[in-house]
Amino acid sequence: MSLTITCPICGKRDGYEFRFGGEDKGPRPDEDGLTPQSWCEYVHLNECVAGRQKEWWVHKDGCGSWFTIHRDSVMNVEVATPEAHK
Amino acid sequence: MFGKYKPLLGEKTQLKSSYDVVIIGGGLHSLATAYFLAKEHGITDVAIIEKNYIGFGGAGRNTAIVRANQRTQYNVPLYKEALDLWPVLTKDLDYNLMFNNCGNLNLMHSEAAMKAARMTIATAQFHGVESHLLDAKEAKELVPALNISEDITFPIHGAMFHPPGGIVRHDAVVWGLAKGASKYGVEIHQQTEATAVNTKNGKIVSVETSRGTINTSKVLISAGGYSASLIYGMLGIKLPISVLTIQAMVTQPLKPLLNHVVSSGAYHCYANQTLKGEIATGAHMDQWPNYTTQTTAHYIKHQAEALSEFLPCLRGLRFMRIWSGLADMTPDMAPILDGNDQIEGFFMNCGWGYFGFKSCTVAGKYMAEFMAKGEAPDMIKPFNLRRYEQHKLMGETAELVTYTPNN
Amino acid sequence: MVEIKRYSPVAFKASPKRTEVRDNWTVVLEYDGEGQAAFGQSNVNENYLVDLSHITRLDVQSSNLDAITPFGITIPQGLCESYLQDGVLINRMNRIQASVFCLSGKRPEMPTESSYTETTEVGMCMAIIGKDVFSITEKLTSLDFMDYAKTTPFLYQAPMSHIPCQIITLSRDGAKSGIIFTASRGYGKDMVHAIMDAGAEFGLKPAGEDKVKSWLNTL
Amino acid sequence: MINRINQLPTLRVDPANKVIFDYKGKDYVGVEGDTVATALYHNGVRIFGRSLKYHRPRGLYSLDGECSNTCMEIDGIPNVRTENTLVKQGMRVKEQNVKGSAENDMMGFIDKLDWMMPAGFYYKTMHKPASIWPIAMKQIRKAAGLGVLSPDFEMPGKFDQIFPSADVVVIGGGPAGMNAALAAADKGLRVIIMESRPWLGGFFDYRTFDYKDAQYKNSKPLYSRARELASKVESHANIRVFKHTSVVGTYTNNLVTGFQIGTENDKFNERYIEIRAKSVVVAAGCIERPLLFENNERPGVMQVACVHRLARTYGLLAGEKAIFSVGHDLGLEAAVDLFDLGMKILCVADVREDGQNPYLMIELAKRNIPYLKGWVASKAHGSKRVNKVTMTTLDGTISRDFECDLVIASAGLTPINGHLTLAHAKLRYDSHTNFFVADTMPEKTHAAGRMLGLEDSLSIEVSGKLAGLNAALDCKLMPQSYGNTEIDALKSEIDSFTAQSKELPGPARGSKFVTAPVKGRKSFICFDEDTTIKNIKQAIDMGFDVPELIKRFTSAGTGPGQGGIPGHNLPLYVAKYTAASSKCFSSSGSSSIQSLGATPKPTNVRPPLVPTLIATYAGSKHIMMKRTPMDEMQRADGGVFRKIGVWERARYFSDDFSCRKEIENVRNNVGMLDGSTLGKFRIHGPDALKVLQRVYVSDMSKVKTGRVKYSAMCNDDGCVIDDGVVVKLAENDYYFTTSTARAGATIEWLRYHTRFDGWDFYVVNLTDSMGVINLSGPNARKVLQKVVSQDNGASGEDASNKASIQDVSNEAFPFSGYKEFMIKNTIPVKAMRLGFVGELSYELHVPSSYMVSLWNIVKEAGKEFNIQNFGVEAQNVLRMEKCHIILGQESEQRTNLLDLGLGFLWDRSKKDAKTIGAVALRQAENDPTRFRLVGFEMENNGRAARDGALIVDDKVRGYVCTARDSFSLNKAVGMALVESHLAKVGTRIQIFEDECGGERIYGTVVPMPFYDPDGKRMKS
Repeated sequence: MSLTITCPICGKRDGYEFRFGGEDKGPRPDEDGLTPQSWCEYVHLNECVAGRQKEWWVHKDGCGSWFTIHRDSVMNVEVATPEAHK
Repeated sequence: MFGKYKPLLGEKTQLKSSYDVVIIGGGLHSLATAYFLAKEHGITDVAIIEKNYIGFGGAGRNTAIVRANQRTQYNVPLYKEALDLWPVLTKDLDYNLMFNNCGNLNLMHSEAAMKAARMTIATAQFHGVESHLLDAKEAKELVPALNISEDITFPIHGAMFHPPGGIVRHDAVVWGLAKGASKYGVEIHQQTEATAVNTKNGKIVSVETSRGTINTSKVLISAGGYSASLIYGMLGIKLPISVLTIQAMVTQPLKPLLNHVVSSGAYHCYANQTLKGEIATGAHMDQWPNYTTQTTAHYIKHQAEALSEFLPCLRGLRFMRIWSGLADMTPDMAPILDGNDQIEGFFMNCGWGYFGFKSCTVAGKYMAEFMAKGEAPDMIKPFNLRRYEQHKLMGETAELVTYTPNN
Repeated sequence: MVEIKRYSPVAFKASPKRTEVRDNWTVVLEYDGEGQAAFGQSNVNENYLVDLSHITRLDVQSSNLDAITPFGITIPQGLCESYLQDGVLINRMNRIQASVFCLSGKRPEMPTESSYTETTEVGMCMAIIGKDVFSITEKLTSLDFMDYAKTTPFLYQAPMSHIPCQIITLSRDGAKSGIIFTASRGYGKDMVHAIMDAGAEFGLKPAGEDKVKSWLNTL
Repeated sequence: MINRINQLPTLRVDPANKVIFDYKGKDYVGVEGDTVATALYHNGVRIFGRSLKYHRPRGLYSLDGECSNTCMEIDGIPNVRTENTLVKQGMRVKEQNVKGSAENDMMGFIDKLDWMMPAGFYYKTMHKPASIWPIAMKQIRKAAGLGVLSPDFEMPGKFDQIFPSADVVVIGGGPAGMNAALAAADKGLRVIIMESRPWLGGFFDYRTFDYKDAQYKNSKPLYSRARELASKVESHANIRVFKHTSVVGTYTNNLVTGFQIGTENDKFNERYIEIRAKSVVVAAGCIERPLLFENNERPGVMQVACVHRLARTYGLLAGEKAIFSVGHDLGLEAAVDLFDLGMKILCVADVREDGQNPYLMIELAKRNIPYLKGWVASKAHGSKRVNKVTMTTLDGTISRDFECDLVIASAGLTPINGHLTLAHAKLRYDSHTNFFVADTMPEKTHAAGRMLGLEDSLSIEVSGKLAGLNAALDCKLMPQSYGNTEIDALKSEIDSFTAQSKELPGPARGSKFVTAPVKGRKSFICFDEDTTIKNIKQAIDMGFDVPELIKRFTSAGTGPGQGGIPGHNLPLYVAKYTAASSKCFSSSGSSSIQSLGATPKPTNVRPPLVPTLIATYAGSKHIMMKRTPMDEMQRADGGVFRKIGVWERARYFSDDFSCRKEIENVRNNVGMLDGSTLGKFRIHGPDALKVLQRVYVSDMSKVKTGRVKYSAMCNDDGCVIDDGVVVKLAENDYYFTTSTARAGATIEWLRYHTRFDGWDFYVVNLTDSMGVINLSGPNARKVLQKVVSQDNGASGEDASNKASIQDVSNEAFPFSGYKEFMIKNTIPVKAMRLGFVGELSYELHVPSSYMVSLWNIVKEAGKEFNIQNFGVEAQNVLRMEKCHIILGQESEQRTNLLDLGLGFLWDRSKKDAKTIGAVALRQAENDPTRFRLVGFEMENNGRAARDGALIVDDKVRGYVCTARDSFSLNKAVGMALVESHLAKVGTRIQIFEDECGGERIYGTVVPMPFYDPDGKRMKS
């Protein structure tokens, strides 16, 4: 495998220029109403999808942008579309 | 001397429509749990459901290194017991697990690391586990191939020497446990995929497989790297797990050169010599979730660069084969052993990261007790899932969590 | 009394032949043995490494970059595009950020708007010029400098010898080929070592600032 | 010594140029172009080594290094494939794994003990009683392994690396590969072609068979066609040729890795090559599938191309009297050609029923070479080398012995599929060719040539051309590349070649022969691991029915040559044997017999495809460390440096690692520390303050101009990840520092935690741009006063905001104050009054290029006070006495802000900021089970406990973070993280150190800080 990631600024680059930033869990929740469970869900829990998922990456050795891509975690390749959850 | 060649796992059987216990995953933890369920608790109506073949996953892809020099008091006794079990199991299973008690040398590359090692060593000694701190010269005397000069990326300051550790032949453990479990009547169904776990009123009722439905009231998912995905997919329970691909490789075989397991956290590298003479070395993880067991060009080069620095004689050797497996990492580098909580009759044993091999027997032993008695034994109580929402990470790693799976 | 001098993070083993003190920097214009001082026909087979760490660099950030014209020059619109005019090289880093290199070597009249931050000291800055530039860089990075989808000058923000850099390809035209790059200042010594090692088989040698000036004139 | 045929046009050696090398201490003579193996063969060496397990004699077999048979030690390097290594003047060559010599190995008797060692025997033996195992293990270790390496071995030679760019990479420089390269290059694309041999030409290179191309009126021999193609390729401007380059890995997204062996003219011995292509053509060709029969690896048994190439490429006739037992036309062709070169050929046995090239049959007949259809070699005789072979009909009913010195054996052909499968191609068994062929190809990857089963020369060339055009199309379809007209033209060209290729012969029918009719006790399916087909049967009988499992259980294919020898035969044999038996335990249920039994399943191939030196993979890696502007000056002052994170830092300034002098100097006088590694940032823009509110626990709206604010950043667990100071430069414009370790990830952290907010802010990392001098000690003010007094007053326009200052008194520049000024009208300084070490202390931030000058100015000003350097360790002790924490030292993963006693930094009122960590802190703040950071001193004037010692009772209750014998306080003090019930001042704590033998030492919890609790020294 050899992951490449398409940075919205720099284009397609070697995956090792990037750092993974987690499954996409949406915006940061408001503090009020967060229970230990819902806090834990946002901070620590993952769906661990074996298949395609939307996730965050930062181009750490490049332009520094944060962005999302869809990636197939079974093949470890970036994919264009989010569908086909296994 | 050897007699006729009998099938190791007994004759094939048909899948029944119900079992007392169904275990999803045919790896080491499942086999060990089934073995102890049968042997210690008399629960023999057990089906192991394996999509591929036994030992296909982490069981056959791991470092084969065993040790009990973990960081916290919750972990050390567990791993100590695991170490003590290898000779016992070799005897009980009548299968040579080939425990090579060569000792582990964990290199330290800074004053800060020496301090961390001191704490780990004190913890080990406090729990009656042998471990010692060596300076660089002593480490070199033990492992003459070490480069203790200053002109490398991470100069060696010293090492943690852990004599009780070593290497166990991982395939032998798979086959030995399978043989042992089958002897008691445990059924191992390979090439059989579990597709769903059904619950009713918060209780387990059945498991769907590619070969039909099985009624049961107790299900254990201990499917290594695949556990988190299965548990979420089948039961909707999310876990604080990131599944990463971890790689290892061997060189061509060589006459004895390394007599210990040598490892270095800073270089993300361990090396030891197998009984066959290969230098087995790993283990790097790409820091993003993966279910691929392919390898990367990046890593084999990285490994060569690292070994060139701290074991420079190995530059004259050739890499022969690189492979990979999955490690289900938790934020605190400690596993999740839980059950009868979210769903009655549902148990899970996962999150071992890259410690799944060295822990398999003891985890199986205590999970069997948990499932037989319905309540977690004290030894594994701290490893419950709720610790994360209670802000009680276990501290098995000192490193701070920033983004998953950066832990 | 301590003499006030500014030091580059980069030092060559070669000895300077001509120098000039500029804004407390001792700028080497030419090194011993670098051959014909001006870049041109006579040294088409040579490859040079030039320290430009003293040239003024600026970071400019704004949600409306179009409205900003460093030294009167428009910032290129396209991401990772560069533009060279009157010795000023402007590189579009992302939607809100650009870097500005004053290649003339003279300290310019500094803009006072808050969107600018001087970054001269943040990085080492060097030029590699000559016909084998890309044979040297291919030993240090996998970047495709000859990518035909790009037109010079263009910006790469990427690692070279494992260190994140800004690399601007100014020319890939045979002997006139050349790049200018910046990397964190602290890596100066090791970076030069890595580049000189990679360039050894191509006779890469240190050169003074004049070499870059004459090279820029050929572009 | 055998004579060389010197006049062949196909030769790749120069017989006129002798090469003298050392073999086992004696001089041997080869010629230029020889491999070590051919040179040794030329000199009469037939037994090259002994096998791993049974110590069977082994010799030349394939000439391509697919097994360990001919691995030797060369110039101290073990396991060198002599078949792939060119002989060089002065080389030192030795045998491996022998006791005595390869010719007379004292361990040879083990071969007779094979009955004791069935498949997997070691799992069932040597553990009863348990005490035997350690002894047995030692013997196993000694016996195992090929080659020897000394722990102090130093690898000679220069290793390099390149990451070239290309549009198309072609793997394989044979006829298909060369055609592919030319086709793509002619379309203007940048092509790299990689060939494992030192020349292009592939399997055309040594063949004199006629090349039949309609475009050429006169047919020409294949070797000259190969050379014609090679010269076109090598002179093409768009093609870069890497010869003597093995491809070792192929990965998704068209990443190809390999290594090249340097020639005399190259600056490297070997170099690592990694290429990210846009499209890949794999034209790797075939190797021969070994023929399985008794003693099938006895020296004197060789594959067809081995003997043929020995003759044609190296001018060496491998034997005098040869028997052929083959399964493909290349075997027949070799027989004809070798006959013409003077080899006596007793007979040619062919396992195929039909499908032979009639032309070759005529040529065989013309030469009166006996042809035995449906016969096969069943046993080679001769204890060390072949002297006789038994030939048998395929049903085993009729046998006949032939005396001979050479058995040329080859069951069929095996496509080299590794390049495809590594890149995720799925293989399926194709019964026509008896090959595993790619069912689904990796993206933008094209296969060509023999590996598709093609045997016809023209078909092979056209398939190459087609693959090259398809690769070109891949490139041109990429965004921004080419216009539609060009793409359409290319597509129609591809169509026409596709049509043309349909007219040509397709894949040839492959021989399905698996094994001679023997029991297989000495029929070796894997040479490296001495695995016989009997072993395979044993494994299957035990229930291991999947080739991959059998591989594990029997070790077949896990040796130095990996799957090269058994890769094809193992699945075929397993399929054949399992189909015949029904003992597969895993195939429960009715559907899986077919999938596990009759259809061969390939085993996994793993990188590297060719064993590759660790030195080669490492290439020319450089250590990249950061140095501060004061690096050299501190070294000159005797600094002892350590690599800490990405930086080289001065940790000590003497070899007294207790740093007593450094510490006392700071406490009593004045010292200077290089703090340049601190992270430094500017954040500005309309939403800058909002960002600070998000990441810092304090209320950052309260930062006052001219003051520094100390605060901390937490992660979502509430654990402290960073601390530093913030300075307000203007409205929504701040300068802030971070810890050294966090500098690299800070901007990323800020952007991550605001990624959904759409805020407008700008951050600049200024870490390297500012050097930092920490000037500390009671005399620090005097030194600073002298430094600033040297100024000649403010000058002109800068005066407004960067004037020089004259007054650094406590009133003018108080604790927590911030000032900007110029030194000597030239050096701009950002100055802060801080007190990390607990003394009067200034942090001077100045542009890095001026740092050396300022360092000298400060030193000169401090001369009269005898100012001294101090290093990171002295700072560590000084700040510990003051109970200032260092993250990672007084904290770990479990430690949150409150545990550290830093709760005062946290502003709970800014919920709207959604401050990172606030929720976790709130939820955990009343948890009594958490650790607390406490100060302690040792009882009875005892020495300090070692860092990392445990706090215990009957359980572990915490640990010592940092403890030292304090020179300032004259007692041993430290900080520890302990369970909260031990945190009360006055609590006695038991300390358990490593190697204490159960002997505990004791301390008492005391108030913090230990030193200057009121902060008078720091603040006045």
